[in-house]
Amino acid sequence: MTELLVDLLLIVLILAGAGFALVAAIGIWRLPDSLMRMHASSKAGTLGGSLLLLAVAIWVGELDVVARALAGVGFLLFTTPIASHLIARATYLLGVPRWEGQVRDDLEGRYDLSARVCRAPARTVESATPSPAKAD
Amino acid sequence: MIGGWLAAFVLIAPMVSAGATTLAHATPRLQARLSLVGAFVLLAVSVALLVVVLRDGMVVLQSGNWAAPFGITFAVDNLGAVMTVIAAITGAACLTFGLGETGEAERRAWFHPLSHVLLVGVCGAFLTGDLFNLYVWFEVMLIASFGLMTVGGTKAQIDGAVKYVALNLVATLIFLLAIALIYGLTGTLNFADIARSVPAVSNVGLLTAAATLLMAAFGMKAAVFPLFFWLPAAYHTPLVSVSAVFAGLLTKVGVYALIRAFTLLFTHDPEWTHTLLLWVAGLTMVTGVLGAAAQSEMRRILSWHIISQIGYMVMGLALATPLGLIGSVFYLVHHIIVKANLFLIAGVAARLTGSMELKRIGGLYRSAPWLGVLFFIPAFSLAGFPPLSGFWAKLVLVRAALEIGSWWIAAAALVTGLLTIYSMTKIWAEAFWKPHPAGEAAARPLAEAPAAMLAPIAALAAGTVVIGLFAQPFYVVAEGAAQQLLDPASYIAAVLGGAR
Amino acid sequence: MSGVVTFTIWIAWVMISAAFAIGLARLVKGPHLPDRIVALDMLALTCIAAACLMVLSSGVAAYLDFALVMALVSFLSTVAFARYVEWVALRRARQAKPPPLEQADD
Amino acid sequence: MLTVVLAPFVSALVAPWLVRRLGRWASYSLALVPGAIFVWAVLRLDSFAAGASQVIPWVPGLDVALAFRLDGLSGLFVLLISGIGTLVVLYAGGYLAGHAMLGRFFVFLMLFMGAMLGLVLADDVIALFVFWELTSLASYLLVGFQSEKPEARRAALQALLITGTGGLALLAGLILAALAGGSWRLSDLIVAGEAIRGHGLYLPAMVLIMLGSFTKSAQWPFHSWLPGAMQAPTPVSAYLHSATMVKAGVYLLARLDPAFGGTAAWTTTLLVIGGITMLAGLMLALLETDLKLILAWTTVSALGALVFLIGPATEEGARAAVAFLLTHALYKGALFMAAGNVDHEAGTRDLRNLSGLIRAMPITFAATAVSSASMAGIPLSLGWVSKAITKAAAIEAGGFLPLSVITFATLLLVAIAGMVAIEPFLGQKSEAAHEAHEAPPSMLTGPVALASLSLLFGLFPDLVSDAVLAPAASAVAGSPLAVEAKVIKPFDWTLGLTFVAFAAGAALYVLWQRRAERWRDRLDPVLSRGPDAGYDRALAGLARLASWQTRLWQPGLLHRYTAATFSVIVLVTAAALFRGDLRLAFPVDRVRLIEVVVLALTGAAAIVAALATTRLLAVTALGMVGIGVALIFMLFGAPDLAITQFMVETLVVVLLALVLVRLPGFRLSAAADRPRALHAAIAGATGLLVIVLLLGVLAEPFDPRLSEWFARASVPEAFGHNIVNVILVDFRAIDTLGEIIVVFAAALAGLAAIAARAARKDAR
Amino acid sequence: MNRTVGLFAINLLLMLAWCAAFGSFSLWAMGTGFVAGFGALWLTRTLWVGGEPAYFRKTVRFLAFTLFYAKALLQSSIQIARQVLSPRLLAHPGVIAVPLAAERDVEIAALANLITLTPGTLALDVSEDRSTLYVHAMFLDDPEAALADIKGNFEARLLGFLR
Amino acid sequence: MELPLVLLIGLLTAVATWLMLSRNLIRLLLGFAVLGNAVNLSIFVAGRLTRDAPPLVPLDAETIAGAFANPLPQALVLTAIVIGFGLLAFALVLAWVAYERLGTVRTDEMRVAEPPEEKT
Amino acid sequence: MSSLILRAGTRLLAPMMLLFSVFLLWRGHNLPGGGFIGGLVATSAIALQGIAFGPASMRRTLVFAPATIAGAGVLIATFAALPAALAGLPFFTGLWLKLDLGDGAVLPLSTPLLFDIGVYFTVIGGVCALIAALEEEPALEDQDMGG
Ligand code: NA
Ligand code: NA
Repeated sequence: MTELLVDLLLIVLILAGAGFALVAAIGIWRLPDSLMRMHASSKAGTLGGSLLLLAVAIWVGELDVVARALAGVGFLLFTTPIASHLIARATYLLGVPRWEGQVRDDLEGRYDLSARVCRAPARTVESATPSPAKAD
Repeated sequence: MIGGWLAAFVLIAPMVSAGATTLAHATPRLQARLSLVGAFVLLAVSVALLVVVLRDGMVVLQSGNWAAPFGITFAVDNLGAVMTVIAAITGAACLTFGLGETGEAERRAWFHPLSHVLLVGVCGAFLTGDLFNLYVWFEVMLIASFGLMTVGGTKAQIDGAVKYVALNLVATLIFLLAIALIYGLTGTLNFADIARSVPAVSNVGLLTAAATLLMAAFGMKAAVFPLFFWLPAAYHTPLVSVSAVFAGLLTKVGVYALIRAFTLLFTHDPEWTHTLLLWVAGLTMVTGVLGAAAQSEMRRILSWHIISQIGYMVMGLALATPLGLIGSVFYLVHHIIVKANLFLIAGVAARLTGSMELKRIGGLYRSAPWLGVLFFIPAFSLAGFPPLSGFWAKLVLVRAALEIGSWWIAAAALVTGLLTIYSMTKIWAEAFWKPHPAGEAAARPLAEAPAAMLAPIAALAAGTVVIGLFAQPFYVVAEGAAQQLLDPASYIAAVLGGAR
Repeated sequence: MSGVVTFTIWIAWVMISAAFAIGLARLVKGPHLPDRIVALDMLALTCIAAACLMVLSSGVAAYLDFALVMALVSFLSTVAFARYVEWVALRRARQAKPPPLEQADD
Repeated sequence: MLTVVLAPFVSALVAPWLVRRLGRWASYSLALVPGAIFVWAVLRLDSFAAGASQVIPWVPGLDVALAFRLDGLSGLFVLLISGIGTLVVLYAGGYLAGHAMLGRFFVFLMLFMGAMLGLVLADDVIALFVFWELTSLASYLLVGFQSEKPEARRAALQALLITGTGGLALLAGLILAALAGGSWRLSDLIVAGEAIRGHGLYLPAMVLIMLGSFTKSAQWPFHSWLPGAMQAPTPVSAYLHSATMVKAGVYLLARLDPAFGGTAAWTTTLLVIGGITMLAGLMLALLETDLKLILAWTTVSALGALVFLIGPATEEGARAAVAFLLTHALYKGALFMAAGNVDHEAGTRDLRNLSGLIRAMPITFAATAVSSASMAGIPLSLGWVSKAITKAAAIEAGGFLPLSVITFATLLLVAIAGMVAIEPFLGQKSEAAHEAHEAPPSMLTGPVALASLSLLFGLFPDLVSDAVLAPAASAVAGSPLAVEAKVIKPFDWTLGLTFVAFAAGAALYVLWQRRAERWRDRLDPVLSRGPDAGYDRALAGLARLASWQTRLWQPGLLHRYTAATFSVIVLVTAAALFRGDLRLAFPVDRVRLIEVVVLALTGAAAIVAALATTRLLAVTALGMVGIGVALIFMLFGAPDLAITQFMVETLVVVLLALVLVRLPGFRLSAAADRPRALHAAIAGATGLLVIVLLLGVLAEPFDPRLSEWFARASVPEAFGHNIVNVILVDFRAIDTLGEIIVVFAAALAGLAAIAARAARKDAR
Repeated sequence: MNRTVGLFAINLLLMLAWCAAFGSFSLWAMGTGFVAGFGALWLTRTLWVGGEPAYFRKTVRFLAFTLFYAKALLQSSIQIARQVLSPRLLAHPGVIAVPLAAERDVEIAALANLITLTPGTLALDVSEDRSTLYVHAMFLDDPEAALADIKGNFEARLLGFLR
Repeated sequence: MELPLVLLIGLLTAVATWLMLSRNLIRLLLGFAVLGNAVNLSIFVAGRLTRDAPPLVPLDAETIAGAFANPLPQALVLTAIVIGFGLLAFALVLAWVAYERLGTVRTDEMRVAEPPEEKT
Repeated sequence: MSSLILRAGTRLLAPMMLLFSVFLLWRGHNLPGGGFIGGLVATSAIALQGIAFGPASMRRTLVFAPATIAGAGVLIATFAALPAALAGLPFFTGLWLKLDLGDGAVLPLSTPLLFDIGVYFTVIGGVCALIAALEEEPALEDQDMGG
């Protein structure tokens, strides 16, 4: 019974993990601009990896393996966002064009390349009128 | 046991020197002293090792107490021990010279640690009895030479270094590929064990191909025709003390490896391997010496001569007779001393006259006659003039060739000798005899060169004369080495005798 | 392990393989530096997934260590690339007439 | 004998010191050395016939010994070398008095003397060669003594190269001779003549030895260096070109005559070459106006004559050769020194500017006159005596042709003697003659002594015929010979022929006085294409060949180097594969999906890396290749490797990102990477070769001894469960030690390179 | 905070004691040991001088937060999957500037990480004066709502657990 | 199962050779990296392949039961990887220094040590 | 790079990676890991720090000059081969000291471990030396862009 449950759990985890990895891949293929692709990669990819690590933890069940698998999940959750942030920053710094369907961009023009910093908006968001949506 | 530890200390000494000079990087005087002491300690240890080898026969060190072929064996025969001593001599000479040549900038560019690392690699290559371990020492040597190549930092150096590095990287990987094949065929890496396993390999063509690949790898290191491109592109560019070590030692490690490989490991198809080697030897000699004839800069001339003389060493190996191998060994020993010295002398000459370019210098005959004497000895030794060391080497090789009727290689050797005279006299006539084009005062007296630069030159020249005049003991050692080389069974027994 | 799990793992392999292929395609296609970096980042994540699948399909826990090291270290290459891009961007920015974006990584 | 040979060497070492301490007296003290040797030899005259030897082992391993043997031939040479040597040292002391490099001069001269003594005394093939080469070396330094003059440097090099060429041939020839004769002792070889002549190596050995001898003894067409060598100071010319060095070749031929002589090849070659040299030398002498050059050409001729005489390998030939040898040494030494006196005192050696010196330099004239007479073979001189023996030899050798050659030579010699002895001294005083004085005593001793000997032996040939010439002739012939040297001979038709020749020579001299100039001009274009020009052309050709082949191999383009390297390695390795039956294995059982995917992925990434036109694509693709390889390692049970590979890949990216940003892009250069087809072919062939090699390896059974042992020993003996790590830190720890040294040194090397960037000093 | 760490250490000690008592350091033993230790500490919470320690509250919030976080990650991935797998692009992407209440580096970074891993949003950068976090949102139909979601759902929860 | 891997090695070798023949120093070094991978894989495959059995002795055992991957090539390759890394690291630095000193990464434009008009 | 997020992340990740590297080093003899892998992971940590905070911070972390660390690593590894001499055994023979911590726990100290530690430091020192030097040397046209 336990075994069946474990197997079931495993099957779900494996399929979901691999599935999300695939989704991440399809995402970076299909989505139209770098920033959107990063959504796919960071979220689905991280989840895919994490789920498979959990599957390993459950399947092996030994303390040190579980500990390492959980550590792996922790590492992933910790590092992926940093990576995404840096790529996003790179996108802006380079001026890579965004998808024309973008509705708003508060960051545009906020990078001061000579000082190598990202400025805060001139007005706070609360008081800002959202720029009119360009798409739809 | 004592021999084994001596062999180990041949490796440990330069390693510790490298480490210690690194740690002492912030204290220049201490660093220089450590470096020099290290070089002479290595010399002492290697001489002791040679004495033990000559007295007791081959020294076999099973490192880690793991019996061959499972651990790494250091197997030191006459050849290995002699080469180690010569390496230590060259190292000591060039480091001493370096004290006079290098300034703070070079010292800060890690001249001392890199030099000792180079010696680690060279000595390791001479001692090891393991193919992969040989690769490792080759790499140690190579990476140190990369660094030393750039110490000083002229444009020509950087350019030379690029070519040197690129082509040596190719050689490195070819070597590794050959190791892969040999390991795949024999299942082992220990020289003795490979030698024992080779006859059992049924796929002869493949074995020969692997051996050929190995030959190519070692041949590149040794700068044989037609794989020598890196040498003339680079050897004239670095510091003089560096190029002297390179000139003396590095290619000779390649020759040493060729000798090891084609006396011990691959004697299964001499009709291919040794015939190929013979052709390579002849073409190497001739192309090298012609290359030298086309040059007008001292170190370029000398660099091309390295190539040409590599041909002689390979020739003895290719003849594969006792006399031939004696000739190779003798030539190796003689050439390292002589060629390193010639580079050093070129350095002093350039310092006194302002250039390495023959057209722009002269007048040393009058201003520095003793430098003339010091140049004459290695230069004419290089050309094989009697009774200097090179004569015996050439004599033995020519005789070996004539004895077995290899006429054309003997002819090539002799013609090469003649053209060597041509180049050496070119340097002599231009740098020494000819008045300095900028006037008599442009050639400085010898006293203006630091003693640290002159002492090693004098010592090496003395060595050349001694080998020439009292050749017999050196011949005996070479003969012993050749006998061992031609008796792989003893090597195998010495290494694998205690196999578990 | 039951046959169903084994089959599941096989399916997972197929999916991971597809992910690899697509990731490589994006890597090649670019078109801009960040796209390539994203693709490489994604491929590294897929490798972690593959390593986990290796553990599951072979039973060798040692492969987990590979996944673990990758999870911890792979973002470093992204960081390095991002810094590279930053440098390129800064240099482009200071040019009077910046070259077309396509040549930024040239 | 070792002492005799070593003494000059030792004195060479102390010569500069002596010159510095004793000044002009140095030459006297140095002259003691050859003088003592001369006395030593004279005291041993009795033992010449029997021969005496001494063997000191040198390199026993090679059977090389310092074996010396004093017999008639070597004895004669020792006498000449030491005797003339003594005079020359004294002469040089005067000639070069006050010269800044007198010390160095004596070093070279004594070195030369020692080498020459060693050469003639050596009984060991290799020892002989050693001294032979040393004479070349010493003469190189002597000829180039006035090194600031380009002509001197050229002449020195020419002498060295030509004699060096011969020397190398000689080495081979001597080795072959030793192999053929079964011994490294000359005395053994001479006895083994029959065996040698019958041996297959005879002909090559003979040709090579002759080549050595001809170059050294300035035989046609290798003679051109000798006139050039007149760049040397006169004492050197006197010494090298009269008595000694140039005779080394003759000596060797004479020495080996018993072993090699008697065959048609030997005789014909020597006769032809010797004859051509003899006559050509004389005719060229006629065309010169420089006193020293005239003498040099007559030396060439005399050497030809000697070779000519040795050729037939007859008893008369041997007698004639040694007699002429002595004669020539005496008169030529004197003439050179006398010419030196003229040059030294009158400031020129050009005959056109010299005339009427007799008043100023009577003693020099006397010596010149006597010696010239000996050269021409005028009665009452030693030349007359030897001429008689020579004619006998010519007749014995085959009658008409040799005899007419000799006679023609006599004719020319008479004319030359006139040029040498009459032109400078008689007639109206030239401008140069007004300034001239007689030379100092040190410079007169030599010519006078030698001229006196020419006269003395001419009058009393018995003084030398038994004691010196007979043993020497015996040595040349290989059997005991007597030498009958008579001043007065019964008149026969050959004598008549001689006198006719004398008369014709005198006539030629008179006629030539007027016509010489025109002939010189007319012949100049012809002569300028002679061997001397040939030497220049050969050197130029060598230079062209050298620079052509150097440009071919070493164009300075790295991509050519890499292309050549890969091509050669692939071709040679592929050729080696055909040394046996090639068996390949194609193991493909049970491939897993993921394996295929990873392999395909890695391959695809590699192709992308190769075709990438932007470097970030190349680098990321490369990163993908690295990750793919890591996965492959993992798929086949190598987690340590996979992790290492991945870590290294990551750090490479870190480094690449740091470096690439400072470098220019790909796009500028990618298109220029031609020739693409050739490169693609090389790349494809390399890949294919590796595939074949590996498949071949996989077809062989694998010997798993090592890995099995590692698995067995890892835990119980090395206390580690990770076998790979145990291998790294224990079983093969030395590998790892070397490896970390690589990492360490790579860092230092990188730092050194970065320092080079900062250096920015462009000395070269 | 210090007390929190101290209590956590004590909890770990209790866990080890538990494992030692059972002679097993297996996963189950450790898990049950930690829970049992936590329970024991909670039961004795009144014994601590200076009021009830924050440890228990924080632990509970942490657990809750973890669950929330996992749910969010799952949600976001599913959302992405839907977007990716649907034939038509549904997204209205955009970047909004979020004024930050968080002040310390760690807080800001943690918030950025959280935002990145949760539905539809991706932290891009923080302004140099730390006043603003720029966030890329996939479905920016209503920027104000998105903003409120970030401020209320994530920042508040996170700061609650961290402070 | 070795065949596909060998084919990959061949492909990598070809690609690497192609890159190393380039006149662009950066490509050449990338080629070196790829060739290094190919050669490392060659060593690996020459020691024969075994799936899913790392040479790790179970912590409670003295030796490995059953088939296991050949550990020796792994140790060799590990060494080779690190050495190759060291070489590559240096070479990259050198490429940069060469660019700064010589103004190019094109090897056919690096003509200081061997100038083009070289005649005696 | 002056990214707040990267810097904050690095503050946590770098020590974590360093710790992990020691863990890999320690267990390398029995499980995947060892001096190389450990050293490489540690290097990554320091390299990360170098990118995030600049080379000066990297050097502060290393305390000693990287080349010195590498040299010391080589010396440590070399000296690990020497104690065998005292025991009358050949070069590089491993010596083991199994400290009994009581309760069946054994702390195995050995020359191979010492050797691995030497490897660890050499890798860290060597690679970090290059990275730090490159970080510190701005490209010609970017003199003000370093760090
Ligand atoms: Na080399
Ligand atoms: Na060399």
